[in-house]
Amino acid sequence: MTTAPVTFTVKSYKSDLKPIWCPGCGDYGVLSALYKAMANCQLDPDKTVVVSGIGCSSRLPGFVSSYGFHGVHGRALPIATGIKASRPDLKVIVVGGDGDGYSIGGGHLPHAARRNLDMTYLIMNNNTYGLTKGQVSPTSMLPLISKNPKIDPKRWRTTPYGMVEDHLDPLALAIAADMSFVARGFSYRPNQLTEILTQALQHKGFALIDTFSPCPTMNQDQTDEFYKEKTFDVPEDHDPTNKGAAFSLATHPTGYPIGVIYKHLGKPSMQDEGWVLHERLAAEPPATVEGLFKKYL
Amino acid sequence: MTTAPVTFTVKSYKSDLKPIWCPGCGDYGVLSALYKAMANCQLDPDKTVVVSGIGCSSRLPGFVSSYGFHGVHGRALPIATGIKASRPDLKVIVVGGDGDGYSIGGGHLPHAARRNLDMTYLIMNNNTYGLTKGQVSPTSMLPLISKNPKIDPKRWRTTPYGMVEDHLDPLALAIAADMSFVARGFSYRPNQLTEILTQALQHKGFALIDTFSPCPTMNQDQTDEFYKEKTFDVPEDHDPTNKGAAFSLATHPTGYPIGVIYKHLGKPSMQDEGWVLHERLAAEPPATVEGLFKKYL
Amino acid sequence: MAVRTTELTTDVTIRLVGESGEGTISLGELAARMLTMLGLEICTFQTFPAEIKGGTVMFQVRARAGAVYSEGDAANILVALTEDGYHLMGGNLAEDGIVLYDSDVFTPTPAPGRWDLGMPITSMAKAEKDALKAEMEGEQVARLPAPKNIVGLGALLTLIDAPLTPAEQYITDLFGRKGEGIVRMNIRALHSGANRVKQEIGTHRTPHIKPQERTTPVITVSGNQMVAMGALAGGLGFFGGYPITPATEIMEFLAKELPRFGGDLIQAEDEIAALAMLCGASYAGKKVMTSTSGPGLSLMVELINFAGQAEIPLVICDVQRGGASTGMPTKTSQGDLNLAVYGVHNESPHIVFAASSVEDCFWAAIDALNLAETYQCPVILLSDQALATRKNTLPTPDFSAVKTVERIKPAAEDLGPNFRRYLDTATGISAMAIPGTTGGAYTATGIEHDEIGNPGYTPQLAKKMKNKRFRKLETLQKDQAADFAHVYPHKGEGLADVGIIAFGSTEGVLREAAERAEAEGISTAHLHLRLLSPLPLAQIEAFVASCKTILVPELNYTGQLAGLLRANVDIKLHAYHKDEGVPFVARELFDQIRALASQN
Amino acid sequence: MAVRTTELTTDVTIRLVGESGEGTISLGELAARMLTMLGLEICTFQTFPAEIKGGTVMFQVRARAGAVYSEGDAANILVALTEDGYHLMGGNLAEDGIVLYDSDVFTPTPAPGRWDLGMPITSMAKAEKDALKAEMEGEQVARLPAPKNIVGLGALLTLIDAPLTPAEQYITDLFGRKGEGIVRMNIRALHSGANRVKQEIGTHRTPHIKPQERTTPVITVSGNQMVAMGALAGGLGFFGGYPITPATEIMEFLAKELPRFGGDLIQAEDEIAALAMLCGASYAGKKVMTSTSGPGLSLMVELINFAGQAEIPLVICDVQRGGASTGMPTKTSQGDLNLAVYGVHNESPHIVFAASSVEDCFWAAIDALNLAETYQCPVILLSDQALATRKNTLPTPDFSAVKTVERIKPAAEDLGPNFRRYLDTATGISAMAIPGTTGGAYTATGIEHDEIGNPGYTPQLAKKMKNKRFRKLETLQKDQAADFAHVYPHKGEGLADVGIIAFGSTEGVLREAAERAEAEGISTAHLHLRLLSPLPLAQIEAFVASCKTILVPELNYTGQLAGLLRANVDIKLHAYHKDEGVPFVARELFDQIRALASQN
Ligand SMILES: Cc1ncc(C[n+]2csc(CCOP(=O)(O)OP(=O)(O)O)c2C)c(N)n1
Ligand SMILES: Cc1ncc(C[n+]2csc(CCOP(=O)(O)OP(=O)(O)O)c2C)c(N)n1
Ligand code: SF4
Ligand code: SF4
Ligand SMILES: [Mg+2]
Ligand SMILES: [Mg+2]
Repeated sequence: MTTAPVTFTVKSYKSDLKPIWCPGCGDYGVLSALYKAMANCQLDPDKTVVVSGIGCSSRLPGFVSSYGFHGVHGRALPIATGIKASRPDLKVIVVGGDGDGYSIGGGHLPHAARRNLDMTYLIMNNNTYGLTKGQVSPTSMLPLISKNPKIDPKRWRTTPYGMVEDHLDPLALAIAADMSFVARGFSYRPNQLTEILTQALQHKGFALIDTFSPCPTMNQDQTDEFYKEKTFDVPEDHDPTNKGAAFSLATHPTGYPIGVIYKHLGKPSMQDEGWVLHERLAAEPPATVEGLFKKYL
Repeated sequence: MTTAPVTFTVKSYKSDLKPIWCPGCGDYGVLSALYKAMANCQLDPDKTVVVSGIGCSSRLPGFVSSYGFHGVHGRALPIATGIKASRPDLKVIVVGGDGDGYSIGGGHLPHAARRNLDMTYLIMNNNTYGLTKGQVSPTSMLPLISKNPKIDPKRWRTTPYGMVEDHLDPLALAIAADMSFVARGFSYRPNQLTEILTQALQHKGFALIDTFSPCPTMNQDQTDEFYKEKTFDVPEDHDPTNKGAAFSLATHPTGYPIGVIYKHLGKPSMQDEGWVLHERLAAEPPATVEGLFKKYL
Repeated sequence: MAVRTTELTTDVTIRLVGESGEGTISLGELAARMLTMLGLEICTFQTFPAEIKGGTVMFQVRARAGAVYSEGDAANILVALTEDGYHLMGGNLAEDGIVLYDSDVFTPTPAPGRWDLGMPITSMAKAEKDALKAEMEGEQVARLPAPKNIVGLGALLTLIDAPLTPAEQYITDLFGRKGEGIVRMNIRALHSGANRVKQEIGTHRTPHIKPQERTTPVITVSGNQMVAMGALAGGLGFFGGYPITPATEIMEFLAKELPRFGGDLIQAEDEIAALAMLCGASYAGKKVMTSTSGPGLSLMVELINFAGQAEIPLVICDVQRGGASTGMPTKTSQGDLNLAVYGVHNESPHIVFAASSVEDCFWAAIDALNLAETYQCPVILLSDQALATRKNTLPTPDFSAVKTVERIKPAAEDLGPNFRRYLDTATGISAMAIPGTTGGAYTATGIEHDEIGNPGYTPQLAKKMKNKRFRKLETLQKDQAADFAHVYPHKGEGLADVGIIAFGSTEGVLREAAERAEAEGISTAHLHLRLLSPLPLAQIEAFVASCKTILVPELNYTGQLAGLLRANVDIKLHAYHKDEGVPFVARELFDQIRALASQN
Repeated sequence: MAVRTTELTTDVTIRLVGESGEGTISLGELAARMLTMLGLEICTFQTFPAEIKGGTVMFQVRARAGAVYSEGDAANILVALTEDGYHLMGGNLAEDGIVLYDSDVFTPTPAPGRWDLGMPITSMAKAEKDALKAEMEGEQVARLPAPKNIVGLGALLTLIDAPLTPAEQYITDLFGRKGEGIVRMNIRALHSGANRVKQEIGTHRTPHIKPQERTTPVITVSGNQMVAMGALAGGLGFFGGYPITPATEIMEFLAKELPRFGGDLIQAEDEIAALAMLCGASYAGKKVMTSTSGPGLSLMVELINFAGQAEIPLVICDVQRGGASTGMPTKTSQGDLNLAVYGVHNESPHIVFAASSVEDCFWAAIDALNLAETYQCPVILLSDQALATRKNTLPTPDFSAVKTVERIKPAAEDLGPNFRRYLDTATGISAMAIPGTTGGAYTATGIEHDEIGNPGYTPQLAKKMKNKRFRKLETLQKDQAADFAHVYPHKGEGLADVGIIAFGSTEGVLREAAERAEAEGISTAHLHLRLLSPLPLAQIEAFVASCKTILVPELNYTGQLAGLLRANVDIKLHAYHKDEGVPFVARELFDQIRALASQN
């Protein structure tokens, strides 16, 4: 953690807009952990941009007093990429839901991993579509242990006869895409979440934090009790830099690990390369359009 | 392999349209392996649909005398999903390029895995955008061993100062998405490719075959020699049903395995569930719209 | 007790405002149900907050003894459960309107002419709940919400002098399986609301509609439900969709019902995938549909164009919502017309159709599926938030009138190795082989192609095949356009003083405005377009020729229908358009008609 | 040897056809280069097959002593290297045209008036290569392609009676670093082609343009190159894109050059991501651009609308191509106008602009970036395949005329916790804080919002904020529209016989047709629109009033500009449109003008 003098407190990050989430929504816990992690890192709100897509969780930027960008459904990552790639001096935090990030926006994830820009992507995973009132999401889960949908399939509003699609595993996908920091949080463990977010904000490269954030209004299956029961702490001896071990942990057959799962330290970042390039080119005589035209004489 | 009487031969699958690929293009080898695998499986051309996106490789459906669907860039998978989900009696083969399948269309992959419909997805991976004349693709590779782009970065037409993004690893992503059959082929090993494709066509569930298919016109780095040198056969003792082992093999640090990497046998398919549902509902009295309206009286 | 004056009326509008999730909508729905049981025809309207929880909701129900065209305008009775709601949606009351407010929550500033009837609804409901708690202990009772909506219902019914018996019966049915205690509490709540009104009523004038005798039973349905049921009646075989307000209900309805009809439904990973699935399933021989709203329609543009070029039948029901981009997802608008008509790069043929009423949603869905099959191209069916959530009492549709079109299959002699899927015919329409058909194999493609489907780029081929595809729209204009341009002629001789051309959900409110104009001596004709692209040009021209002046009212910012008409027809017109998230009311349209007529 | 007749001309059109990848294009480019070195002005046109390899390519170069408006029409000389090419693109020759064909490959059927000059180009080239092989052994020589293009060049230059010395010099420079032997082989090939023509020429009439003296140096550039250079001159800071024919070249050019100017470029995973990146980078304070073609523009629709609603400046250069969907990717069209203008759900303001010539591509890119900054909204800049690949000789632009607009930053006193990013001003334009600005923090959003940016959905707010956003377009119409509607007035008094309204790449060929009409006594005015949305209404109305009749020619199927004009202006017009993948030729436009004039 940073040891710089404390200029910003949690209060520095609270905006005037009051969150409009339902009572009991997990996103409240995530928001307050985020405030704390930002304070821990002493992020300057005027140099921070919080980017989101569309969904209950994606309303978050409005509740932070930094710069914010509330985009369209599923495009938070490429928007953030444009910000960070062109303004490396800014701190960029991306937030959103599981539908936003893993369904409509899922195609952008591996490419964010490839670019490995310094960004923190915090997914509030409630295993459903909250804002549109309870449809199945790619992470909507069957009761753990049996993944066979024949056994007590969950009946979502678009799957009244039970789910017929397997759920996807964001952590395994993130590791396979070689994201350089992969973690899972849980909004009902605020201190741990704060700690994970603090680490992620300090990580150099792209960090994904899939966070269980219960939706009591639309998802009565994956309640806070469910998560409390099914999650476990990442074991002390887990080596997050071991990709194989990380993959096994992420695909644990009987529970969901909470903590930092995978780290690829020193993974090259598009940004490093970009800057090296800018430095290299800065040494050349300044380019002008007049000069360019000479080639076409 | 099937032991049914031979009705269809390789000739049964050749259409009148002559392939328009460059001399030496790897896609010729893929096409002829596909013809052979189709004959091995005695697929009825009138009950088979070959679906593609846009790219050099995506011109393939026109060269097969079955039903074909040449869609738009990146959408071959959901198109095929519509065909197979609504007409399970048809054999559906999906083909295309690395740009088509892993870049613009990459978001559809995990969801195809979740649905696990009986389909074969054959990607002709030439590590570049062939049709648009040689831009970087998500699988464009740096010289193996060092993934650090600082070392001899490949200069594509859109990366004249060298690549600044890591390449992605389709096999690892496929395993993480839990596709039920994951393999890699190489167009310069036609017999092996035919064998892999035959297995894939016979697999129950969704099968991905990433196939190295050199593009001598646009990619002079990943030539047939390059692949010949860097690829190795999947070891005899590899157990494709072991997910961890499959993941390690897929992420092998010094070479590219060719063969069947991962199998999730018995993974439930949306289709099974769908049919169970149809059977179940078929037992109920036939539904009519008149009947439906009674609810709203 | 003083004697009340019930004003016998044929038309009453009740508006309810409150906090989302606090029973306002359920009170509205109950009231609507009761009015229907009294033999009245109803039309409802609701707006939701786009907030997840909280925010003001509004539910309006209008009841008439006879056909009801719109959700009404100035409310006769406003039920205000929150102060915010009262301020936000409490305007526009009838001159002698009644405000029934929850006096536990706030007190409105009195206004002349209006009767403000305060009632401590919250405490009255709580009292009933406490009474039940006293009777029967337990978790179940403690967690029950206090029956505010039932107290309100009792009060409302009494205000309009309606009997309570049907409500008692309904409550018994509704809560029956929750136990006798709960039924008892609710019936007591009903009477407590009713009695309170009886006490307060004094000499106040209140509206009263005479219950009607129904000869045929009616259904009470919304636009979204009717689209879904029309799709089933039209032979839907596959639905792929992605949730989006206010269209999700269509998908949710069909998720349940379509499998019972042998069809399949997939919730796709996004709208692009949804439309791609439709392309695949349609190619494979199914009738296909998706439902979406503006942002989703935007994402579908590339594949709409593909389907036009590759000649693949499909239907997209676009339930328009308010605002550009994410805008105002729970509000209404007719703003997607331009995108529906012009939203393809270069040009491939497709059809734009609009449903004009809740009843028409059923027929429009059938027509859309039939048009897609007949002309082998995408059909965009426009609905909107107001229409989608509007509930009307209606007679059950006449099923004998349902006609479905089946896919044109190739003749046996045309099949074979050189089957010409894209044969250049006189109508532009060519037979489409379904996979599985021996000798019908062809490759569907979005590349320019010859009759067989093989790629080709000569100017000659480009011209020939584009003519072929667009000729289908000419065939449509010739063969069917007249059926899709509904004219309400003016009464009397000669030219109409004012001719109205419009589309979509404004039909009812325009009928109302037009009838009022007729009643005031302004002869008013009305052309309501169901087919918007290609336009029924001959019908429009004939209509224009029959009117002195033309008014084009629509719910969007720039006047999209007006522009479309001007681009295609030699026409002078007066455009009236606005886009503020709410429907037109009859009065403002009547004002427009009157103003125009006075300029003649 | 008989005596040749060289016909002194000021205008020659040479067309080359052959198999893709066999040197046809390089021969054309060499010929164009030589003509430029002779002081002539040139304009080129090429069409590619959409096949990967193989298929017919065509390269046409027109040279004039003086400004050249279009790539020409009937060719004076056709160089045919393949029979397929000859049949596909060999039509439309000048009456006394010359066909120079490779007699190793085929022999055309003679046609009256035409001189068919057969030359065994393949064997002549092979002979030169063999000669070199005999001189110097080795792999390197064996793998060399035979210099067919240089043999052809020698022949061509001799046909038009041009000196060989510049070509010799050029060959020496070009092949110098490949070694002396290769230079020798090519120079011999040049002379072998030249000598063969000299032998055959007899008394045939051949065209000859007198070399011109150049006072200022010219550049030879294509439309795509000029867009890219204009973007750099306009201050581009970030480019995100995805490859697509025929726009890729802009991205490839900028991938190389933009970093030298301190900017960044990312090849995105698709067009949606590309535009999303632009939104982010623009919000972060950069001037941003992407380039695409129809299918990519289609995918961008949702985010164009978002940027209009959230008021984010950005530029999309849409290089239009032939056909709907994948269509005819290597052919030209002006078919995306409708999508550019109308392609958003509901309505948010954006600007559509079109470049009219290779030279204008430079200025249009600058204008587009400036308009985006000034009005804080998306600008779609239309180009097309013909314009993008067209090469013109041009003077170097006058850099002192380049003006760039910078982002409007908030005044210090407006910053603070309640900074009103979306302040409702008289012009509609409000200051935009860039992240990093203390007290400027706000949330950009596509939801309807108040001046601060907080969500809100009341009808009042919706109206106010929509008015604010659209008011910017009114400001543009008032302040700048006149600059973007270029009028070429007719010569003489009174009304023009024919007025032409058009946009985009047809400007040159229309100038040519109009001048021809003027020459034949038909007075012709021409309004060329660079700004297409919002339309410069006042300017169009004034122009229409100055003409007897209006012709609207465009390269699309339904007449999109004609529709746009009719939707917005009270106008009677004659639409002339077709969409077959190829540009207009001057003759057909002249015919249209003449036909219209004769109806006056
Ligand atoms: C293109 C598009 N499609 C659909 C929607 C409708 N929509 C809004 S939020 C949402 C999903 C919400 O789920 P999630 O991302 O998990 O967020 P949550 O509400 O659960 O936090 C959808 C489908 C939209 N706004 N835009
Ligand atoms: C929406 C869209 N964007 C871009 C293109 C242009 N395009 C055609 S093929 C292609 C990529 C080709 O690469 P790949 O998929 O790897 O196929 P290959 O040609 O290498 O076989 C691109 C970008 C397009 N047709 N549509
Ligand atoms: S619907 Fe669910 S996710 Fe949305 S605010 Fe309510 S509890 Fe939270
Ligand atoms: S460009 Fe490459 S991928 Fe395309 S046909 Fe040629 S060799 Fe094959
Ligand atoms: Mg969610
Ligand atoms: Mg490729």
